[in-house]
Order: sequence, then C-alpha cells, then structure tokens
Amino acid sequence: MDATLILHLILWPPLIGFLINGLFGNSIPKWAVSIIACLGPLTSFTGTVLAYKFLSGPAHDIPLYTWFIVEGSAKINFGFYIDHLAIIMLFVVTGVGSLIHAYSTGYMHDDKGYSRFMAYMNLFLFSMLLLVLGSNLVVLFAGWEGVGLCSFLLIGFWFENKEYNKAAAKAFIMNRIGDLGFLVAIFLIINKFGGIEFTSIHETLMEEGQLNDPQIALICLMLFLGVCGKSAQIPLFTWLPDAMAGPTPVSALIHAATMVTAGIYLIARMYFLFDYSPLSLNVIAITGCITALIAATIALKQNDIKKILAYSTVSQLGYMAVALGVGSYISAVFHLMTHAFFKALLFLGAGSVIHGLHGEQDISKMGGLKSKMKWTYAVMLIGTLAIVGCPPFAGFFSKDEILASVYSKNFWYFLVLAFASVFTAWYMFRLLFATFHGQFRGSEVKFEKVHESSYSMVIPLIVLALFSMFGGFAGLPELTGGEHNLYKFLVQTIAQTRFKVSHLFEYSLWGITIVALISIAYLTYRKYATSSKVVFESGNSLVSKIILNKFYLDELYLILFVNPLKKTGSWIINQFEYGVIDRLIRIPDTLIESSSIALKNLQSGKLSWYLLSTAVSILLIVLVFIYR
Amino acid sequence: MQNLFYILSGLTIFAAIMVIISKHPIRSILFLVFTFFLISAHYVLLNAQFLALVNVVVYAGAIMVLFLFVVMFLNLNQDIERFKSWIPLSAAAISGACLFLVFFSAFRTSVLASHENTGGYQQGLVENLGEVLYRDYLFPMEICSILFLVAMIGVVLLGRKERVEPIKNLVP
Amino acid sequence: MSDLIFKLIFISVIFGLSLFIAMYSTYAERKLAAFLQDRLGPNRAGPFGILQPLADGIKLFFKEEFIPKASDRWLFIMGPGFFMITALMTSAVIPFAPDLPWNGQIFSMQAADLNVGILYLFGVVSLGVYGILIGGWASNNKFSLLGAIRAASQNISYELAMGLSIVSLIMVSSSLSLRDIVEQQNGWHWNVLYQPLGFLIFIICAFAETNRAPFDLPECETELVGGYHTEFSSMKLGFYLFAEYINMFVSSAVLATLYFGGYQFPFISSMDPGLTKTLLGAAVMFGKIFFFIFLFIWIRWTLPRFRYDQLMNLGWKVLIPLAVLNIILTGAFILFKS
Amino acid sequence: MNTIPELIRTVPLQHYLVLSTCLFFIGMIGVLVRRNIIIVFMCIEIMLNAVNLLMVSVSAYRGEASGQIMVLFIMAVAAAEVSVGLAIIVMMYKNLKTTNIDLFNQLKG
Repeated sequence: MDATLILHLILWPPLIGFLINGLFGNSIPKWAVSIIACLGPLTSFTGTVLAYKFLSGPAHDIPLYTWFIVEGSAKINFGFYIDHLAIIMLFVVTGVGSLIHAYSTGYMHDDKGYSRFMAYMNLFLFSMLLLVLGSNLVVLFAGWEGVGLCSFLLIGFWFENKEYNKAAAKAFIMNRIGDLGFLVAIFLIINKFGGIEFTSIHETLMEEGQLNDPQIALICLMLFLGVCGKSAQIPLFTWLPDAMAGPTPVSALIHAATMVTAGIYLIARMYFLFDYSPLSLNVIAITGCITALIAATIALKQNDIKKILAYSTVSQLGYMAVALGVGSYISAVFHLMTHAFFKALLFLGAGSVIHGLHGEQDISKMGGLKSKMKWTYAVMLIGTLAIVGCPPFAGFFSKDEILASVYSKNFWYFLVLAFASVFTAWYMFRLLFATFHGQFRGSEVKFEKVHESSYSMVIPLIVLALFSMFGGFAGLPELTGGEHNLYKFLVQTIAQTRFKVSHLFEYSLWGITIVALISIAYLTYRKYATSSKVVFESGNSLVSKIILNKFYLDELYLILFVNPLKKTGSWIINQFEYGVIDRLIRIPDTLIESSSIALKNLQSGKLSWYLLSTAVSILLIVLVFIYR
Repeated sequence: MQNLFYILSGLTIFAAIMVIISKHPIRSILFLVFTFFLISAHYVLLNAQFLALVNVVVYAGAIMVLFLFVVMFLNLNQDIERFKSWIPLSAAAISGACLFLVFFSAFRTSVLASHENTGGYQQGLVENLGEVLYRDYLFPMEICSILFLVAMIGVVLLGRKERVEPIKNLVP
Repeated sequence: MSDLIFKLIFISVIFGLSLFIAMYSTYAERKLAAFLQDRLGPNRAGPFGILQPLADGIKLFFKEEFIPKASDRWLFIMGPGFFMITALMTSAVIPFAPDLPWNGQIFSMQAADLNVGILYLFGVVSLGVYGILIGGWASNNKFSLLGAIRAASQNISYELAMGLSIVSLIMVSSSLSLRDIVEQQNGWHWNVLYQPLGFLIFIICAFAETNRAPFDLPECETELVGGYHTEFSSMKLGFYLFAEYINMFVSSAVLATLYFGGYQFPFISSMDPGLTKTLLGAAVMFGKIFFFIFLFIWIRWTLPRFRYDQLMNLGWKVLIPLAVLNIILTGAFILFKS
Repeated sequence: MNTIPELIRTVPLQHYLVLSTCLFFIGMIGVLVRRNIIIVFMCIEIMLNAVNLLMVSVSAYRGEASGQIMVLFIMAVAAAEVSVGLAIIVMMYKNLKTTNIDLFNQLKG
C-alpha cells in the first residue's frame, strides 16, 4: 500500500471531525456528534493497523510540500515520517484515543458543551498525530503546541469555574517555559546541523559528531527543558496535578496516556543526539529519579482520587525518564505503552467511580463500592495490579525491565526507583481498598444513588483491562524464554544494545517484588478497608505536613518566580505603562483632539465666517503669487 | 473732461460706501441704484452707451426692483444688526484692507500696454457688439439662455407654496 | 456754443410743452368724460372752464402739507419727485420735428440723438417703478404698500411684453436710434403697417405702464382706498397725478414715433428743409400725439377695469407669447425677403 | 459724443483700475462686515459691477469689444443669480423668520 495514502488516512480524519463538530456541533443532533467524533480516531486506528501490516522495511519519509525556507541554511518541509517507533506510538495514541472517545460519549453525554468537548478531543488527537508523525522538529513542534493548546482548552473546559481557568493557565504557562527551551534547541539545531529533518540530523551526526560536544550537550539540555514541561519532570511538574480540573476522559487521554508521554517520545526519537552527550543523559536520569520519588511520596497522602493518579503519573514518567537517562530507550517506550494502557484504565475507572457517585472525588468519603460497581471494581483491581508491577500484568514486565536496566548502569538510581515503587504499591492499594472495600463513609441516601456506569463506559474499560493484563507479553524478559517482540520491532529504528543483568538478580527481583506486594497489600488492607474516616486525616508531624503540602513546591515557585514577576509587572504597568507609554501616546492623542476641535470650528456653519475665510485665503494666495 | 471723471468717481465711491454703512436696507438699495447710475455714467464716458443702458435696465430696472420687492415683502423695518464683537468685524476689515492694499499697490505700479486703439471708438456701439457677440460668442450666448431657463424653473419651484401631492396609485 | 444754447432753449421748450400738454390733458379728460357721460364738466374757471387746470394747481399748492408720523420722511418726499423726474426724462430722445437749417447751421429738433434711444426709453420706463414703490412703502400704510406692489408687479410684467414687441420693431428698422426709425418711415411706410401685432401689444403695454384704465389697478379706489398715493396730499399728490398725464403724453409721443411715422407725413420728402418743413412736421407730430391722448382718454371712459388675475394672465399668458410669436414671424419674414 | 475719446487721452487707465478696485473692496468689506443677508447680497452686486467697470474700461482703452461682451454675460449671470438667490432668501426667511446671516448656521456637516 502507498505510504502517503495511509498517512492521509491516519492524519486527517480527526481534523475533519473537529471541523464538523466545531463548526456545526450545536446544530446537529447528539448522536451524530458522537458518531463523527468517534469515527475520526477509529479511522486513524484502522490506518495504523494498515501501516503496521503493509509498511515493511525501513522508515517512510513523506514530504508533502516545502513549508518555509530558513534563508541560507535549511529548507523546512511540511513532511511526515512513519517508522517503527511512530507505529508503536500511533497504536497507543489512536487505540487508547478511540477507547477514550467511546468512553467520553457516555461520560460527557449530559454536559451542555458536549459537541465542543468532542471537537476539542478530535483536535487534540490531530495535534498528537502531527507530533508523532512529523518528519522534522518543526512539524513536531507544531503538534507539540497543538496538544498544549488542546490541553489548555480541555483543562479549562468548565470555564465558569475560575479555579479551573487558573489551572488551565498554569498548565499553559508551565508548558511555555519548557517550549522556550525546545525552540532554542530547534534554533541551535538549525544552526549546527543546517537541517531539521530527523534523518538529516542523524546523518550529519554520524559523519561529524563528537562525543561530549558542548554544543550538542546544550541542545540536549534545552530539549530536555521542553520535555520537563511537557512530561512533567521535577522543576515543571506542578501543573499536572492541577490539570485534573478537566473532565476525567481528558485526564485519561491527555494527562496520562498521550500528551505527557510526548516528551519521552521526543527523547526516544532524538536518541542519537542524546547518545553523544552523556552529561545530559545523567541529568535526565537524576531528574527522573527525583521526580519519581517525590511524586510517589506526595501521592501517599493525597485523598483526591484523581490527584493520586496524577502524582502516580508523574512518578511513572520519572521512571521513563530514568530509563531514557541510562540509555535504555526501548524500555522507556515499553513502559510508556503499558503505562498508557493501565493509567488510562485507572483514570477511566476513577471517572466511572466519580460518575457513579455524582461527582464525588474524595476517597475518604467512599468505601464499599465493590458491591455496587462490580465491573468498575474488577477493572480497577486489574489496573492497580498492573501499575504496582504484579506479575504477569503489563506493568510488571515494563517496570521490571526498567529496574533491571537501571541496575545494570547505576545502583543508586535503582535504589531510588525501588523505593518509589514501594510507595507506588502503597498508595495504589490504599486507593483501591479505601474506595471499594469496607463501609461507605458517606450518607445512606448517597449510597443508594450509587450506580454502575453505562455500557459505553464499561466496554472501553474492559478492553483497556485486557490490554493491561496482556500488554506486557509484547516484551517478555530473557529469563522466561519468551521473545522480546517489542525490542525486535523497535531496534530497527532505535539502535540500542540490550543491557545485561545476571539471572540471580532477576530472580531475586521478582521474589522481592512479590513478597513486598503481598505485605504492602496486607498492611494497606488492614489500615484502609475500615469504615473509619480518621485515617485519612493528615497527621501533625512535620514530615506529613511537608508531604501533604507537596513539599511546598508551589509556594516556593510563588516566592521565587511568580511574586517577583508580578511585582515587576505591576511596577512596569504602574510606572512605565501609565507613566511613560500612556503619556507618550496621549501626546498625539491630545494633538489630534485639539487640532480636530480647531478644525471642527472651521466648519461652524456660519456664512459670515465662511466669507471671511474665503477673503483671507484669497489674500494669502495673492501674497504667495506676489512674493514668490 | 478729467474733472468730470474725478467727480463721478468720487460720487461712485461715496454712494458705494453709503450702501454698506446705511442702517436701513431700503436706503442701501437706493444708494446702490444711485451707484449703478454712476457706473452707467462711467460707461457713457467710455463710449459704451449700449452697456450703459443695459446696465440701467438690468440692474436698476430689474435686479434692484427685485431687491426692493423682497425687502418690502419681508418688511425688514427692524434693525437686525446686533453688534456682536470687535473681533470678526476687525478681522474682516483688516483682511479686506490688506487685500485692497495689495491690489492697489499692484495696480499702481503695473505697466500697461500703450493705447494701441486702432479700432476707432466705435466698439461700444450696438452694431459692433452684436457682430462680435453673434460671431465669436454665439455658443456662450446660447448657454446663457439655458441658464435663464434653469434659473426660472428653479425660482418657480422655490417660490411654490403648496406641496405636490404624491401621485396616487391609479391602477386599482 | 450756439449749439449748446439752442439745446438748452429746446429742452426748456419741450419741458414746458410737456407740462402744458399734461396740464390740459386733465382738462381734456374731464371735458371728454363729461361729453361721454352727457354732462357739462368744468365750466366755471374762465371761458369753458379753460382755467380749471390752473385753479387745480393753485389749490394743490395751498393745501396742507401732511407727512405721516411713522413714515420715512426723506423717502416720502423722494417718491413723487422721482416719479416726476422719470416721467419727464423720457421726452429727451423723441424727435419732434425735422432738422431746422438756420444760418448755415443745422439744428436738431431732438434733445439727444442717442444711438440707443429705444433702450433709453425702455430704461427710463423701467425706472418709473421706483417712484411708486418708494412712495408706497414710505407711507407706512398697508394699502399704500399693496398698491405700490401691485403697480410694480404690473409694470415689470408688462415691461417684458413691451420689450419683446420693441425687439421685433428693431428687427424691422435695424437701428436703435429713434431718429433713424422715424426717417425710415417717410411716405406711407409707417411701422404700424409692418408691425400691426407689435403695435397692438405695445399700445396695450403702454396703457398698463401708465397705469391708465383699464389697467389702473394700483390706484383702484374700491379695493385699495387710493392706491400707493393714499397718504399723499398737497403738491406731492399733485406730482403723482400730474406725472401720470406726462406719462400719457410721452407714451403718445413714443407711439407716434415708433409706429406712426413721427413727424413724417406724405409728400414730406418732396419739401426742401426749412422752417416750413420743420413747423409742418412738428404740427403733424403733435397731431398724432393728440390723437393718442384722445385714444387714452376715450378708452378710459369706455372700458371697465380688469380684475388683478385677469391682468396678470393677459400680461404673462397672452401678450408675452404673442410678442414672441411676433418676433418669430418677423424673423421668418426678414429671412424670406432676403 | 465726439469728446469721448478725449477722456481716454486725458485719464490714464490706471485710474479706472484703482476706481474699480476701490469699488470691489468696498463691496467686499460690506460682504464681510454686514450681517443682513440682503445687504450682503447687494454688496456682491457691487463687486460684480466693479469688475464690469474694469472690463469696460480696458475694452474701451484697447479698442476691443470682447470685454463688453463679457460684461453682458456677467449681467446675464447676475440676473439669474439674483432671482434664484432672492427666492432662496425669501424661503429661508419664511422658515427662520430672520435675515441675519449669523443665524443661518445650517451649512455644516
């Protein structure tokens, strides 16, 4: 099959869906909106399957047309690039995207902005596809900005609420900081390599690249700044928990499965560049470690079901970053894929719970929902087991692979990650037991109203649960004797050597994992599967206070950046804007005003005045002619 | 002969000044008629007898009668010239005087072509004028008649009292 | 120099003659009216009442001089004066007799031979309105003003038809000088034979211009008390009345000059220039003038007065189109003949 | 009538120019100073007549008839102008009950 045709089949349907729903969404019936909205991702998914089936061999480069030319150095195509990494990402994006779209038709059905919501979702999907398929950094950046925009729109979807708008703005601004780094990186790349296509950069690098080149290191660090913004790494991660203001499908699609992984995808895409800069790889690894640990720690004390999942996402992104940092790119992509499955599942499950409880998000007011929401409970259980790394669920294999690869490179990173995964297990079991076991902690009336969600929501959950259960088998470890299919597939794109660990370590890791999980599950069950509300209340100790307040990071940013900026801004607006610029602008303004008043008086309507002015002008003309 | 010219000129200027300083419009009109007579006398001195009489007929006999008519009809006995302020008056006077001085000095110092009066002094006679008018200025003459027609229609329209009833739709 | 002295003498003679004829026109008017109405008329002052005009004049002189308080004093006095002056000015261009050769000099029996004489006539006639308007307005009286405005609009209206009828006459004579026009009419070539329609229009207009019946609306007693001279008394009233008769005399002279050959009579061309010819010419001229004065008076006591709208209709809708038609016919005729 | 050319020999043309200029500016100052629109209109007539006088004098001095023809046209235009202008003044008087030029202040956008 023709690669261009497939590209068109994948790329454009969501945009068409967006245009139809965005322009005419209010004037067509809801069922039509649903169908149009779901058809886009489904068509894209079909295209992805076709691409997987029919596009054999190396990558396909499809330059559609020349977008613009940087005078003297680079020609920038509006071009696309389909390779193995892209196909994996496409599967994640379109597959999970389609399921979440289907889920949204149920979840958002009664919202008054339904068609707007579906249009935004389609636009997001289109942007994400642009990001994944772009053949150069500029097209990728376009998609990168597109998803940022959609993220902003969807976080602030319920724009009547001021807090939500603030959260949306926060996400947007945090992303801007990262995007600045990304842009600088793009300029530097154009400057250094004279081209922006991935393939051309790769070739140039192969020919002239030097290890530890400071310019490359700078480029990599700048790119990583962008990644920090988009993928919520340590300095810039605070927007992600706040982004839970958006509707739950948004959290699932954007802030768990697809958009936040864009950074990971970018580094995997540019791995050849990072390979030349060990320094930046170390920075990435350290950042990832700290992110994973801190986010997991904060998640321990959260009571909001979506916030817990959000911090968990940050933590898991930290895992991926560490995997990238130790050069194990394929492991990172593997974890990205499984994480997309189970995190989407968990978010959607949480959404189902929230839906069933009519908007309640606090787990301290839940409990005992197992009997009421059987399907939800089942899928949440699967999701939890997957994320905590219980064999043989998806998370086990990917996490195990990351841990093993990190262990093979640096023991301290491994130790941090191990701690983080213990914390992960703790807060996930806490969430599960507090929500579904024990007694309901709200009023009886409320409990009566709890109901299972509709099929349009449950069926995507079940599909995602299946993926969470069996997705891990794409990359079986060497120990089991199975084949690591994903590695075989991806290594055609990402030339990376497989790490080596001893079998003894592998076995001990598995054993420790299982023992730890069982003990943690027992402890959390005893602690949280009760009907007491007290356990959710925060302690007064210093540590719990710090954790509860998210290490005071927001406050720190407030003091360090926001307040000085605000003060500077208000100084500028008061002193410079009103004092200098306004006065400068007023000068022509007053000039024009006074002159127009004078001119207006010229046309007074009085005949005598007209006659006089005629006489004076004749006098002037005559004088000019005489004394010329 | 020279004295006659200067006496006439002095009278003309005096009458013209009286036109603009008379308080009453009727007096102004009468002084204006007098001015026109004096100008006609100048025409006679310049051997333009036809124009002199046409001036009397047109200006004194027709135009000024119209003015007189209007003033009498509107009954403008009351003095409407409320003195307002010196500024517009002095501005008018000064600008007028400046322009006058400019013109006056320009004419005083102007060098005119010598009298190459070869056509005799008969150019003011009716035969001569008629010949020139109908030979060289026939077209403007015809245009003048159209001008009169237009002016006549305009005046009739302006002076009409009743509004024309809108044409009723005759077709049932 | 003798030329100038003769001019002065001649002008005084014409002046006196106009006044005298006007004076006795009043007498004639009354006598004729009496005759037409089968009564005696003035017969006390002198034989057949022949001193009656003098008596009237003396009476007017000695009447009380009255100037209304609210009137404009100077204009009130100026009005009749102006009217009188314009009436007397007209006779300056009329040739009363053939030239008189005397002592090797030729004396013209015309105060001023303007080469635009007809225009002069016309101009002076158009000025006649001022006297009426000023007098009527200065009286500060509604009836006077209405009378004055009526007179003015009547005069202006009929001036147009008059002017147009003169245009056709000029086309025939191809001169504006009255003397030339008279000279052209020697023998029986009177203009009335070539311009009968023009003559008719002209004479109607002459009646209207002099405010004589049947066009005496400006002073129509039944409607406007006394017309524009309601407030006038004494000699000022005398001026107005008297000027009308002068106007009548001048109109008759103009009529005779323009249409009836002036001083021309048959066989005049066979006579030598001399005193006899001049006197005979003058006699013929005055005979014609008296005939027209008689016509004026006859019509006054015969025809009833027009209504105002009838007057305006006649002027604008009958006489002006007729005059224009006359011009076209004359032009066509001249073109055809050449 | 024969004495007329003598005048042209004894009085220079400049004097006629000055005379007509004087008349013109008397008219102009009248236009600027007076407030009664009828008087203003009359002053315009004075200005027109000043120009006429100038034209006739130049025509006479140069022995050319064109100037006098121009005067004829000016008179024709003046007659038309006066009739229309007076009609307008009468209508304005009917509407505004005044002839004060300062109260005619509708001529503006």
